[in-house]
Amino acid sequence: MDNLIALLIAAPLLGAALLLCGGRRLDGAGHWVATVLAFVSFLFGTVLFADMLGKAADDRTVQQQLFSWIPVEGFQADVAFQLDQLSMTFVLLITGVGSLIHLYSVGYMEHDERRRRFFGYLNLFLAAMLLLVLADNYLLLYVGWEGVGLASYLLIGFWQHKPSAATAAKKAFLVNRVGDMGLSIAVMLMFTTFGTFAFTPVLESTGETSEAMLTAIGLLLLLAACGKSAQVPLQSWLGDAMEGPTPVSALIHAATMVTAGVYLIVRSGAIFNAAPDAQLAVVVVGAVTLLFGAIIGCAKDDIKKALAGSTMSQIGYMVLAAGLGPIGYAFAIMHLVTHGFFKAGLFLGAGSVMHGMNDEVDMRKYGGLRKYLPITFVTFGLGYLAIIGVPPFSGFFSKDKIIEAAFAQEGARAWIFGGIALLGAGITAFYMTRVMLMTFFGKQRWQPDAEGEEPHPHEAPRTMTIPMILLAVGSVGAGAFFSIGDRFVNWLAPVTEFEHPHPVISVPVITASTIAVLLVGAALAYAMYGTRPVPVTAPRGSLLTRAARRDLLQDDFNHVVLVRGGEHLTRSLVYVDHTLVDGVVNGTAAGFGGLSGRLRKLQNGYARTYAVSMFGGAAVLIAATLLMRAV
Amino acid sequence: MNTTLAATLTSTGEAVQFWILGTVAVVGALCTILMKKAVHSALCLAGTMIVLAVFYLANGAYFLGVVQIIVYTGAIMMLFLFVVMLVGVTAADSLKETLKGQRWLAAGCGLGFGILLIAGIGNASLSTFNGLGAANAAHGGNVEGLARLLFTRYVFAFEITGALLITATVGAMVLTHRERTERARTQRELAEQRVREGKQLPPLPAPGVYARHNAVDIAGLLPDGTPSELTVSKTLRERDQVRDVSSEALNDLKALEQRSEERLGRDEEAVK
Amino acid sequence: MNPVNYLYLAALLFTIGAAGVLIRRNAIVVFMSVELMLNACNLSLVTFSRMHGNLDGQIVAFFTMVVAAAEVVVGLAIIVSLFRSRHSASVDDASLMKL
Amino acid sequence: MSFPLLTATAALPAVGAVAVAAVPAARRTAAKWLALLFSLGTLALAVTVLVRFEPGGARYQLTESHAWIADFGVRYELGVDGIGVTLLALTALLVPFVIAAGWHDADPSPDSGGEAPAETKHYRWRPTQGFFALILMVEAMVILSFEATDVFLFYILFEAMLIPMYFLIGGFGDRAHAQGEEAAATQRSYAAVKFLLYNLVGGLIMLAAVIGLYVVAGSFSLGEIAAARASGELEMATNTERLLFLGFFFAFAIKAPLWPLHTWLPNAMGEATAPVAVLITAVVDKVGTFAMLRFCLQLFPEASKWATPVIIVLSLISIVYGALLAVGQRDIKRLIAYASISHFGFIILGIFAMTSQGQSGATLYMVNHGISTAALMLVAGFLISRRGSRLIADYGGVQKVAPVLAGTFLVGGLATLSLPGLAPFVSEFLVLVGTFTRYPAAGIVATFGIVLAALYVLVLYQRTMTGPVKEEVRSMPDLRVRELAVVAPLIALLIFLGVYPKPVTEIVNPAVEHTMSDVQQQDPRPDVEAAK
Repeated sequence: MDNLIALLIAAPLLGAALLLCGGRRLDGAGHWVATVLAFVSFLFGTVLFADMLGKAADDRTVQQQLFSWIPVEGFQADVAFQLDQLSMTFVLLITGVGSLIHLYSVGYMEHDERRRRFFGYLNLFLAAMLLLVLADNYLLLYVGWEGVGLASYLLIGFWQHKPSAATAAKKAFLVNRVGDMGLSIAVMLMFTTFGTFAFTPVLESTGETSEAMLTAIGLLLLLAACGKSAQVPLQSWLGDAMEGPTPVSALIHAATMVTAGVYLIVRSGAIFNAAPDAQLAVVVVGAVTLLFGAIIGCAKDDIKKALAGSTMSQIGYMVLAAGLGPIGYAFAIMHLVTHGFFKAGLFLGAGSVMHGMNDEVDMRKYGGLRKYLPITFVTFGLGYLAIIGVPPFSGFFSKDKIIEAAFAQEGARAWIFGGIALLGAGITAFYMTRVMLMTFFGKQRWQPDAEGEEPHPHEAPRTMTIPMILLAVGSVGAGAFFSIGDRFVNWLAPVTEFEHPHPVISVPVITASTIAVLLVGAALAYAMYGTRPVPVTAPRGSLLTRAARRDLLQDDFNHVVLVRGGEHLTRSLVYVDHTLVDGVVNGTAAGFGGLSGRLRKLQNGYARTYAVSMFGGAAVLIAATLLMRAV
Repeated sequence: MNTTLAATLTSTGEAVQFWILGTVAVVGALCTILMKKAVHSALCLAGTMIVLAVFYLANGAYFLGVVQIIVYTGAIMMLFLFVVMLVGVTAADSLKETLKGQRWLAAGCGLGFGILLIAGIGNASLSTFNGLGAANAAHGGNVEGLARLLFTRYVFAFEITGALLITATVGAMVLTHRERTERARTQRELAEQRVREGKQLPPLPAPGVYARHNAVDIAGLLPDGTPSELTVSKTLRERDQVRDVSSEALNDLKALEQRSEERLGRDEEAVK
Repeated sequence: MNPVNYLYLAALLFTIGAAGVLIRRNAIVVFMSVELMLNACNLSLVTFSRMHGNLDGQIVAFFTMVVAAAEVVVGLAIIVSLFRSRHSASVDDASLMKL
Repeated sequence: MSFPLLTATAALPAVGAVAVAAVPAARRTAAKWLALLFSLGTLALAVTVLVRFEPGGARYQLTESHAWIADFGVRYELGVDGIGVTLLALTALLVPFVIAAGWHDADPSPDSGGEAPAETKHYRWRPTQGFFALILMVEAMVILSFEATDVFLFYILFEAMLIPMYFLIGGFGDRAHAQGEEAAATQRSYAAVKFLLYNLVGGLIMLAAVIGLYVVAGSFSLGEIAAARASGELEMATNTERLLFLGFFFAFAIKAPLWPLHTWLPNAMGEATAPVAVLITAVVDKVGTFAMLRFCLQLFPEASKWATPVIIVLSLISIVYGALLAVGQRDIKRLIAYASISHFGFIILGIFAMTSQGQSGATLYMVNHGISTAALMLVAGFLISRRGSRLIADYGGVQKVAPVLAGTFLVGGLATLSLPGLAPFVSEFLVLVGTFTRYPAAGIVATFGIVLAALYVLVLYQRTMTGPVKEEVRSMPDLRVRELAVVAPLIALLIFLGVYPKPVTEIVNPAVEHTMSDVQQQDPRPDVEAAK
């Protein structure tokens, strides 16, 4: 049974290897190979899950030691896996949603000539992501961590002929690398502190080192999480990442990869528990991103970018929850899973809309699509209800718990973070309603595309609709299923620890105010977009709107400070290298050259002159010999 | 070394011989480097070498003395003379120095060198000498002694010098031999070439005019009395050894015309 | 007289030869000067041979002669071909070996 | 006496060089195959060495020792330790790829498309034979220098390998140049001369140090001197040791190259053909870092420790500076050259961090850098040979027309930026960890290198391979079979060593332990244990 863990990863890895090295022969069947292998992996996952359920709650962790990876004196890195309830949750999410999105992509990418490669990358992503969540040490996790980064890079830049896609891919990888730097330094710190970086020994011996050290490790892990999960200040790549094909956005940039940061924080819970300062930092980052993403989501006209802002914001919720400690870990993961369902569903819906609208992404050119895309409308609508947290859809359960937990703190913190979480819920309702209204309701504002072709909206093929329907089912029922009897919390408790939150105000009040806030948000959006016609070209908007359209000026900041600054730095360094460093070298050479140029004049070509110097030299030698003898 | 053989002085006869012939050798050497004509230098050098041969004999190196005369004076110097002939025996060098400061440098180097050498010899303690009597006698004579050494201890060096001589011979042949790199052209081809190049087609005019000036170094005169370069061989032209008699000839012509005019004038007067 | 005088004579001849090499331009005369120097060396070798009472010096002198013979052959050949191509036997004319 | 395996390994390519040089001018193809055959034979011998080598056995194995210059105590002494045998194997491994990649680089006609037309003319000049003979010559010398345990013998090889390299750079340079062939020739000879002179200066100073060492120690034998030092029989005055150390280190730092002695590398790598550039950075330069490990640390442990802070700073500068300059390059090959400078910074950092992880990592890094740079540079060379330009700006959208080429280029690039799962990651992380345990600040600065590495690799990839297809590259053919056969094994190796580096670390570890005991250093213990 243990060996299944390795097979879980091996199946998609095999697929990736086959498809990427297989050549054109696999063009015809490649996508089915990949999809089947993804499902096989899911199957292994469910088998393992069933096996795990059969064991006692405390005894569910399974370890598998594959081989010794880097054996060096005093340094042991193994390829070893650890499957516990937390990993299991992720495995099911990744392989489940992943398989569905594979299926969806079969339809979505039907006309792309490089489809085989696309599926190769998707399989590669699955393998890397599974490695990330199954690793039993931080270094192996790091491999998966960068592996998903690579897959993300390849998939964002899949349409490489578009310069914007290539740039977005590069940006994603680079920003992630900054975060990875944090992870790698964190691993090094663990090694110097604990002499190991395997989860169990590190997390069990947190008590043996100072709080300052743990805070440092925690902050570095947070940096890593910020990079991968698009949290402020490393969030800028996620919006651009929407250049990738939509299934990619659904799988990687909504449901799975971007939640890796949350996984990392929850997995390292023991470290954060012992480092309150780091925890506070996590909460702050989560809260800021929550608002940041939501505000961006309100301003974007590109349906995918609006959803990306929403993703950022929802992950902000998760990070916020993860920062709250044992009261929040389980809810963070629960929101992560429900978010995985509804956000993947929303993205697939968006993909379906784009599929029908000649790849148009501007919502201002949609409108009134509910009649033409009924299935998409229904599934998207269910996802919408879930994300804004309408009871009894799944988002309600998970988000409400996070808001409760945010209120369960000491002093002013409770009000600040609780308030932000509450406000976020309202903004979520606003921008999601906006998306909904602009896309499916109102008048048809369709425009011919670049080639002058009028869009003919049509429902997507069955390979695309089935995953959407299945995900919609998840978005409807998952929350309730998890929350009844605290199923999810109890399931995770052995791994993550759990304490019941005790909010400063009573739970029903919080729930009621959450519902109230979201109703206000939705109503506001209806007032703005449902009652008035939507202009096809965006109005200039307020200062905040304009800033939000530009990702709250973060890109501009990056551009001015990092890109321009970096360009100036490299250019001046190239100059310095050429003139100064190389100049010294060449100057020395030129000095010798000049000297020999003078000495060269002695070589006048006359043999007799040479003879004179020869005799002179001989004379000097004799004189020297005589002198030496005389002395 | 057997100290009983050591001596400090040579015989008086040898001393006399040394001072006389030594002077000759030095003078010969000086003449070698100071004579304007190479052939004189060669002869002076030969003289110096003969003197040296005598000194070898005096020093007990009988074999070398003979070899010096046969090989050096006899063969090598003759080779020099051959080359001098090839280059031009009459050519005299200018002894004027052309390189700036070369003479002073040479003088300085030479003097310094000589003084240092002599100082070095003077510095060494060489008051006694052994003489070659025992060494020569050991194997029954100088030649036998040399032969024994040459064919035992120095046999490898000896063989290598053999190889060197062969190499030198081949080298000299290679250096002086000019390989014909293309087929010799036939007369027809040469003729065609001349026509193509528009050169003088008929035989060149003969040198000399009139019976009294038919030597090869005298250019033939054109009808107007000027000399024609074509009539003299190229070698002579390049050596500037053409004797120009045109003025003489022109004067003769003028005198002839004068004379005939006088005679004709007289005739005219006679007619009147 | 002490045989050391032969050595002085050899030194003198050698110096004269050296001076000849330095001041004369005619390659043949330069070459003769070199020969003079070689002969001077031979004289000193023979003298040393006598002073030390063994024949090795003479052997070396003998080899010097052989090598000198070889050298003369090649050297003169060079002079001849140089003269053929340049119509001059002056060592100063062959001054192309410079930058 | 047993079979002199080490001598044979070095002698085979040398014999090959002579044999290849002797192939008649018209039979160029035969010369190429002969060269390939000899290099494969050398690889087979190197594998034999690897098999015969026992990781847990004596420090130097397969030793050979013969008197050479008896008057100075110079001996022909060979022996390999774990580090030497690894690098020997790397060299023997890479040269066949270099030869196969440079298959058409020395063809007489500039157009290296397919097989050149049949020879009708009798060439007296034989560039093809010369090219491959020189490559084999370099291989022979490099292999022997990895084996030499006599300082003098090593010095001679260290210098002698410059000569064939000089001709390889100057005589067979890259024909691609913006200002035409003539400008290329000027640049090329400049680069070759700079390479030669720069390295000769280093060699000269090393020679002084070698002589000084002999004066002090009375021997050239590494084993003898090291043993004498370890047992305390040979005392060196502090200043003497430091001066000697600096003399050796200076030469190695030029060869390696370490900032600020690096400027010859971009020129040399830029102007040489891609295979030769690989030979420079992946094979010849490794002698420098190898020598630091073997000679500097072993002969002058105290001075090494004394110089460590400065060297650490210099290597950090190399890492960051090389990477930043790589970002600023417009020429593909110079970019890779600056990336190599950054990587050499990591290697030197690992060596002088004086921890087991650092030194194992550095050794592993030498191997991995060799393979990854070879992969990247050779693909870049294939790319350049297609378009005839080295400027990044002249490319665009290549992945659309030549997807396999672009894919292999990307893998090479990802290896260069140390993506986990590929071999360089393992070594880079080991170096970082090894440095971090002793010098945390240095470890953190070095970590910036990995972000910058991502920047220059991805910028390069983006500008050349993605975007709209440029008109000039539209008819660019994808990788040919020969080219794929060169690149595919390298990539397979990168993946294998990234997932399972144990075969190499097993060989390297004992050697590193020896070196650590030479410098009398122990790994810092984890805080948690130290507290107990």
